[in-house]
Amino acid sequence: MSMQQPAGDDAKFVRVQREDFSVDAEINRVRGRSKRIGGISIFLGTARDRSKGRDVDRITFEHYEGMAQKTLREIRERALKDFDIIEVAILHRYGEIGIGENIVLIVVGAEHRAEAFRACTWAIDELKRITPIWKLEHTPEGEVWVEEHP
Amino acid sequence: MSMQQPAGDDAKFVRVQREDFSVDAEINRVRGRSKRIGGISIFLGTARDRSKGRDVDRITFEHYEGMAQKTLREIRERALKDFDIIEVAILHRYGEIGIGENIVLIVVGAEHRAEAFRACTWAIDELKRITPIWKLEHTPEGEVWVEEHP
Amino acid sequence: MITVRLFGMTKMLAGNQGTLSLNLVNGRRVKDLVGVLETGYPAIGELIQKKKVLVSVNQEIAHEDTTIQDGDEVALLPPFAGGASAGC
Amino acid sequence: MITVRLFGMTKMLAGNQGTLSLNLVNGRRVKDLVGVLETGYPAIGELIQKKKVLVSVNQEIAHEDTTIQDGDEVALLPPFAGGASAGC
Repeated sequence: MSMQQPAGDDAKFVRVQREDFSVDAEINRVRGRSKRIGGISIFLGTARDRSKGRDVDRITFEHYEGMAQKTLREIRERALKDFDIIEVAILHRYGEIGIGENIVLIVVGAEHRAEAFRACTWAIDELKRITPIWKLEHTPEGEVWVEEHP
Repeated sequence: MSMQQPAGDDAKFVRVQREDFSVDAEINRVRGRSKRIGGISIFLGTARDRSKGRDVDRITFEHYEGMAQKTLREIRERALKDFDIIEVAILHRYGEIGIGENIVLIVVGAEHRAEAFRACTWAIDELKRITPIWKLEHTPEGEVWVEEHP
Repeated sequence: MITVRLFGMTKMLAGNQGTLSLNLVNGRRVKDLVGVLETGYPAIGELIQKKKVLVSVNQEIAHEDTTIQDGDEVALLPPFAGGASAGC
Repeated sequence: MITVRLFGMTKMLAGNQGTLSLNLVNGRRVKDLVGVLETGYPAIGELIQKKKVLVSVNQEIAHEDTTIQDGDEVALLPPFAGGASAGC
């Protein structure tokens, strides 16, 4: 597979960034794709104050720059191919994230809601399964690199 | 059943309104409920330009004031009781709505994403099934009151 | 006199009247109301018979034997269509 | 010399070094790299043997027989944990 970054849609609809994002802005980007869109399913992951029985003060996300983006682009492309949907946006933040803050966003626009929901649940499951992103939880007892079993 | 409007949360989390809404604002209302929220599932319904093979120019929604709100409050209460979720917001617009615009929003906050998705799909299905809201589609050939079979 | 609220296609079928004022002379149950409607608005009566249009009393779905009291809020509810575009 | 990128817990296990420079003297395959790691960083070697840590070559998950060429981008990937809070 080529290491070159494809230009265009990928950069608009797939991003790994330090800054927070606006859900409304991402929805508008997705719905701008087609007037056929009637159902938009969205997943927003936020930082909880508890994890496996531990209190959590904040979380730091680390990602493999390049491979993380490539993986998310592949998830977007497979979602567009395998589901009857019109567009999907995938964003993940990195760096330090406080409790209650946004971490990850999936926005799927489709003609009909059933496919939007199906693609959205698939995309977040797949993101957790294969994307090289890691999480350090800061707890009152110290810092823990988290191993997830989704 | 009493015809009195319960005060408090209902008015914040269940609304039928003419004005557009901000998804970010509704998400913030839901996530403000608890720092335990880690997964937020959202459904946004928007106005498509096609319906059953017809072109659609715009849509007018009519609702039964009072009964529509009561029904949505009951959906919220049943969702909170029947699913392992923390909060749910349900909004529906009425009046004239242009193509691409927001119509309906469901925001479900839970500790875990699976229950958030389950409750969100249930809530939009139930909304369509039992809420006294009607839709007039404006097409190039005239106006049609839509009968939906979900 | 009973005041009946109309919405959507039932309002259209009644010449865009938002309410009807009806006299229930032969009984106070929903089926008596339907009988009166069948006379004045046969198209609406047929939709109720086919269960396409529901009758509500005090914002609850009613059945043919539900009694209508003076002052009750009665409405005819065509098929619901909330929640965005057709089949969204 | 092969440069290996480290992340998360593998970086921590290597004393917070973000990269390791390793000499592959007995072969150019991923299993040869793992052999070298087992000597210098036994905790990391064990995680790779248990398949808790994956090896990637040029941003693709590699297998023990994948050949490593000069200039390849090699990385050790601990269990992924993207996508919000544990079990969200």
